[in-house]
Amino acid sequence: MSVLVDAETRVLVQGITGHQGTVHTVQMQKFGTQVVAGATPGKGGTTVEGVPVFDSVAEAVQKTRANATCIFVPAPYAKDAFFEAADAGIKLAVIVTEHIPFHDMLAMYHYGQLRGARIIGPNCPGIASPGKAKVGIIPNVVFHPGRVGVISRSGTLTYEIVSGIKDVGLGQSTCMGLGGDPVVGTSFVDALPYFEKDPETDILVLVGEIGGTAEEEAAEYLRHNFTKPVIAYIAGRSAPPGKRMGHAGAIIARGRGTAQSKREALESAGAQVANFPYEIPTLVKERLAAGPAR
Amino acid sequence: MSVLVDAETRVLVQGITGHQGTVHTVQMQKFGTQVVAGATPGKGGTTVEGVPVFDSVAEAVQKTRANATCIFVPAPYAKDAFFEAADAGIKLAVIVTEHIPFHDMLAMYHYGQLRGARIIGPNCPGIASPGKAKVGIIPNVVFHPGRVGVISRSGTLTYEIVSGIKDVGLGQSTCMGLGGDPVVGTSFVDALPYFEKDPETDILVLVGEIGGTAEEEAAEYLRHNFTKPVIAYIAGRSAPPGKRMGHAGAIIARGRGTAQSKREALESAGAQVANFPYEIPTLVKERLAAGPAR
Amino acid sequence: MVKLAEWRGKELFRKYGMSLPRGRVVRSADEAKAVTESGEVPLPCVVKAQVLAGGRGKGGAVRFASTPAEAAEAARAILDMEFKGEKVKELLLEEKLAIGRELYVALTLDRSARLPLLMASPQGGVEIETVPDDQIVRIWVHPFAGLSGWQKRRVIKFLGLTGGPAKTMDTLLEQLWRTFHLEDGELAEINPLAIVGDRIVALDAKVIIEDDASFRHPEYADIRDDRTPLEEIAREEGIAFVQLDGNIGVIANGAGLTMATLDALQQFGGRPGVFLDLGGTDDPAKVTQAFLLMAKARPAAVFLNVFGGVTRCDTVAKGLVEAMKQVPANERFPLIARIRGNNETEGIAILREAGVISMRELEESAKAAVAAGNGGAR
Amino acid sequence: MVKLAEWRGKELFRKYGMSLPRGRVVRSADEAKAVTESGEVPLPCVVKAQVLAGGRGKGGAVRFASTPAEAAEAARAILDMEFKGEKVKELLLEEKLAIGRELYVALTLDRSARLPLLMASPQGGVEIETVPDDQIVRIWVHPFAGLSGWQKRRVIKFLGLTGGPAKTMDTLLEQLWRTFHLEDGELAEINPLAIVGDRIVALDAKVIIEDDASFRHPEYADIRDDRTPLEEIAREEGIAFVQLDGNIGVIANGAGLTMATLDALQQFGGRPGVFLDLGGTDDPAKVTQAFLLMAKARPAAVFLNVFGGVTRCDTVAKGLVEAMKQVPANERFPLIARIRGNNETEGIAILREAGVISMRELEESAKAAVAAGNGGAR
Repeated sequence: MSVLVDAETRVLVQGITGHQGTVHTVQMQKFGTQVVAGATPGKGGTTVEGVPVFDSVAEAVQKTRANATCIFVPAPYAKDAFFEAADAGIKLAVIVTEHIPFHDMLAMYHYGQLRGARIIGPNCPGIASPGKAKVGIIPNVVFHPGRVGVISRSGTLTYEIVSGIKDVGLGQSTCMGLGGDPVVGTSFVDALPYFEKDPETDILVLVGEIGGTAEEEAAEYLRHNFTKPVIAYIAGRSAPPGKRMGHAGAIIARGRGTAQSKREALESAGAQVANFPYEIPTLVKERLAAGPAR
Repeated sequence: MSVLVDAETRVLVQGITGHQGTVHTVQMQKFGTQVVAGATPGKGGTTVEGVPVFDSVAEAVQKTRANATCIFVPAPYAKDAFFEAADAGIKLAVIVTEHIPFHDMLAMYHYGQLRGARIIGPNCPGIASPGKAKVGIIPNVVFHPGRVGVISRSGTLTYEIVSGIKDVGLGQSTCMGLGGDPVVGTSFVDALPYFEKDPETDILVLVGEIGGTAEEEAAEYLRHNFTKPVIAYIAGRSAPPGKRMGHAGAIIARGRGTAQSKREALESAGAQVANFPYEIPTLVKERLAAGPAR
Repeated sequence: MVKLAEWRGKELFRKYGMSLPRGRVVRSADEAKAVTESGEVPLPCVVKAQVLAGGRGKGGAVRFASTPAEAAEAARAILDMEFKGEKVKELLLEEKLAIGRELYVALTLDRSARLPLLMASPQGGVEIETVPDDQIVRIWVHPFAGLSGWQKRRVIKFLGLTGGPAKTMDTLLEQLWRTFHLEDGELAEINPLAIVGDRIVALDAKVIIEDDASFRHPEYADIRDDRTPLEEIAREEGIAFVQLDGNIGVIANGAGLTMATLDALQQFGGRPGVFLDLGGTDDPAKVTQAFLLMAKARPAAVFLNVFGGVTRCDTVAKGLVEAMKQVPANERFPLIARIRGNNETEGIAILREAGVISMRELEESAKAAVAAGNGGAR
Repeated sequence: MVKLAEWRGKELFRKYGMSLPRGRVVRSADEAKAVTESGEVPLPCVVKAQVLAGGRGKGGAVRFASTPAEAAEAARAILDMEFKGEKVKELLLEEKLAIGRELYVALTLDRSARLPLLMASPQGGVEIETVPDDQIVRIWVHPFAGLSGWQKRRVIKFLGLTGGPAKTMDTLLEQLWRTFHLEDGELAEINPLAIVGDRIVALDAKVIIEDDASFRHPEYADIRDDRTPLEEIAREEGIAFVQLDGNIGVIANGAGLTMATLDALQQFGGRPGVFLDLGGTDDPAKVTQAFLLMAKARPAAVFLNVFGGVTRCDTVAKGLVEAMKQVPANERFPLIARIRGNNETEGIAILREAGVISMRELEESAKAAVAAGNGGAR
């Protein structure tokens, strides 16, 4: 067992005929993922890297029993691509596309709720479980099978941390990059129960960043519902106070959303918070050596 | 146990200050139902038949822990009333109001799906379980506690049948009137699983009518998933073929939707179909005498 | 059910940007001449009766004209027609287009799916009931998602469209969806939808607006449906009243009980001639009104079958007795009553006092009504 | 983030039917005189600088005029100002209204709830951050349901409105919601919203349109945000580039890694002066472009911190080497590099050949960058 993806995962790539779609199809294949289909309207009947391409997701699902999708289509068409996947019965969608308007994401998220389709992303690196499957773009080189779970709102920073875990001789159970957009399909709070339940995860690394209150909410969840040890890191403590959402945003946040408030929330919930990303692998190793109980 | 309502049901009446709302509040009370609150914007702070009235559903729920609502508000405001109830966390809404545009009902039904709120109706008599609770307008006099379940798309016809069950010395477990509108919140197929699971129901009376294909779908369900005996009746076999939905409607139906097709579907699924409504009580009695197995 | 005449349906489509033939509604031969002479409607043109029934082409209610004089002549001929019982009052004159293929497209409600259903077929211009199932594509549209790109692509592929027509079709489908969704459509059907070069043009329009949504559509208040005069009066008084072919009048409450009553009458050899659904009224005046309306339909006998739930039996009995006093002698009819339920005893007593016997059993009373109907003369 | 000037925000509100003061945008004192003389803007009037920063009233960027001459005078005075670093180019002249109460209302996104959030307060006309929490009502609007009646009633009750103003508010809230929902709003704020008799009038408008939705809004293509000239160039070239107060340049890839790098520099006493996020590029030309842009910002030293994932290390190294050749002598800077990940070995080799040493540890390299920054002169 792992989190959300496993050896039964059969990946469809929406936008497979684009540059990114093709490049990452190869990488997912090299990871050992079953990439069973691609979908690009008008390109049905062709193949990309040995993967059959269909005009529609419905056809791809019918012919290949795809059960997860990785979406690379450009932002203006991403909503439509997700609706197509959800309507075709796909229950897991990793959306790599960046710059999707959040109004579109609101519709996508809530439509996904209706259809029972989980979104990871958008603008995210995706999810990978070494030795099983990868849906997304996390570089293969950073992985080694193991028992450390990782959830993160960052991209590259996550790669570096995951890679560091491998460098200290450990490995990962599942790594999930949620994306840092204003509206994400899967938040920390949504992801945590999977890691709590996953028997292959012994310890969790949580990588947050400033903005929003997702880390504060994660801390609440950790406090009450999570039994495994957690090592956390928050990027952005030197950034000037974000005014992205203007005055109205300030009333939503009411003092939360800073690196400081996130750090305090996580620490008070029992997580160990690193000062620098490069400290994380060592902290994980030490914590594991100290025994399983939190 | 009964179906959807029981002694724990705490009813809110939306539109309690209107004539119908007030009349049926009294009837529900006489039935033994806990009518805990009413809601009418602008009438907060008053009482109707001893029931406190609130300006908003949220306030009513907060102050009285109402967990079901009976909606009497006029059609143009019914959608809004249901959204208010669903947003306030109410999970069961009986909508008595008639003439709600089906486009509104589409939005209501799917919003209910999102919020986990079940709608019975609209334009329906509601649901009642003798000795426990009634949400709706089915006349109290027709009931007697017992073990016959009833689901129906009709109103008055149902009262007559339910009354007849009492007249032959039997009683009802739960009676649910679904309404005959083009879009209903709860269809036969939605309702059947509750009766299958209900240990207080020994036999089911199903009252259908021409139009739509709800009875044909119910027959499919009965065939595969229902173990209790069923006595059915279909009203409207003398009606001229309905052209309500025009040509496009005809292609949806493709020969289904007539009294004949419904009757055949139900019979082939093992239900006994009465020729006249007045035969039903006797058929029920005979069937019960024949033993529990279907 | 507000059925819109072709030109009204097309106006609605135009509101949402749909491409349509150039045309004009006229109400006389002179007008037909004028609009073709002025070039407002280009020649050659089509002259079409604006009636709700189908089969206009075969029935001579659609004609062609190449000159203003021919247009006037065609208009005169059609305006003189009574088409399937409907007097032709309006004509639509439209440019005649060089049609390539003819398609079918429609949006309606799928009750079972609880979703709007988009249907399309490459076989347009014929009755859609005659088209094989595999020649019709079906797309269920979620109201929260709207018509998605993939759904439009699927329709376009099914219809075999590419290039210019494919693009136009994408737009048209969106317009059709918006018409249906935003205008409370019960049906929005285009048959035929014609390919004219790169354009796609709605040659006909069948739009039905949901009656229950009429509070949002005062613009259709002037539309009289295909109701009889008595049905029209009933509608204005808020009574469900339908005329059929037989001679027995039926008064019941609730659609299900009304249908069950009609079923029983027919079973025992009777022919229901008019039925009237009292619904859930508890106002005796409304019952009186309904009875007087029924009298106007001149039934051979009337069968009253009421179960008192929301409606109380004594309310119905009082209204009925009052009505019987008001019915003129020449409109009187034998009355068979069956009232049960709430305040049954009081109701029966009131009727008995007025000389009407209420029977308890449906079979017995239905048979009595059939006998009365057969015995009575119209 | 497309921040709309007050008058643009108000135009958007007007599109959705909102009631607004009569007004006119002018760009000169003469124009101000003309529009008040002609009565297009009734007197007395308000003359307001169309700048994005807040605090215009206190800062003298809002003035009143009772005659055309005064309007011209006020216009001249404000057009001469530079308000919080922004040159005033446009003025909004509006009728001065007899204001009753001042309210606050805004729609924005609640990221946690993943729902639009409507906020309103009876305490308008002040900075909303200073208003106590219990004086603000919060309503989460589901995009599939829209703004429901109960939600509007709740806001209206909270604001203490009744009668005419309550009715007007109901309409206004719907208009505000439609503006936010249909125009890709990130923020739609009215502060103050004034009660003027039975009317409710938006005296100010703060509307932010989501940048990511700009493909749907070509109408805002001309809007330059409050970016520095270099930031503007970066934007045009599609590079995330932000100028800060310090002197160390940072080039990294990905927002998280960029932030972690800035954090490390600050931790070790450095002051980041500009940062540039390469994102997920794998085009060496784009890397070159980014470096040349960084050179233009004249940093005392540059810290390159890249993890090769989607971006390959050799791509970055090649682009960097090419850029170093092109940087003019007077724009050169000390470079501290840390590249890891995909094709790390090749990348390090390319850099070494060009004389740049890549360090492995973040701590060590950050400290080196801080030292170089402190040592180097601007």
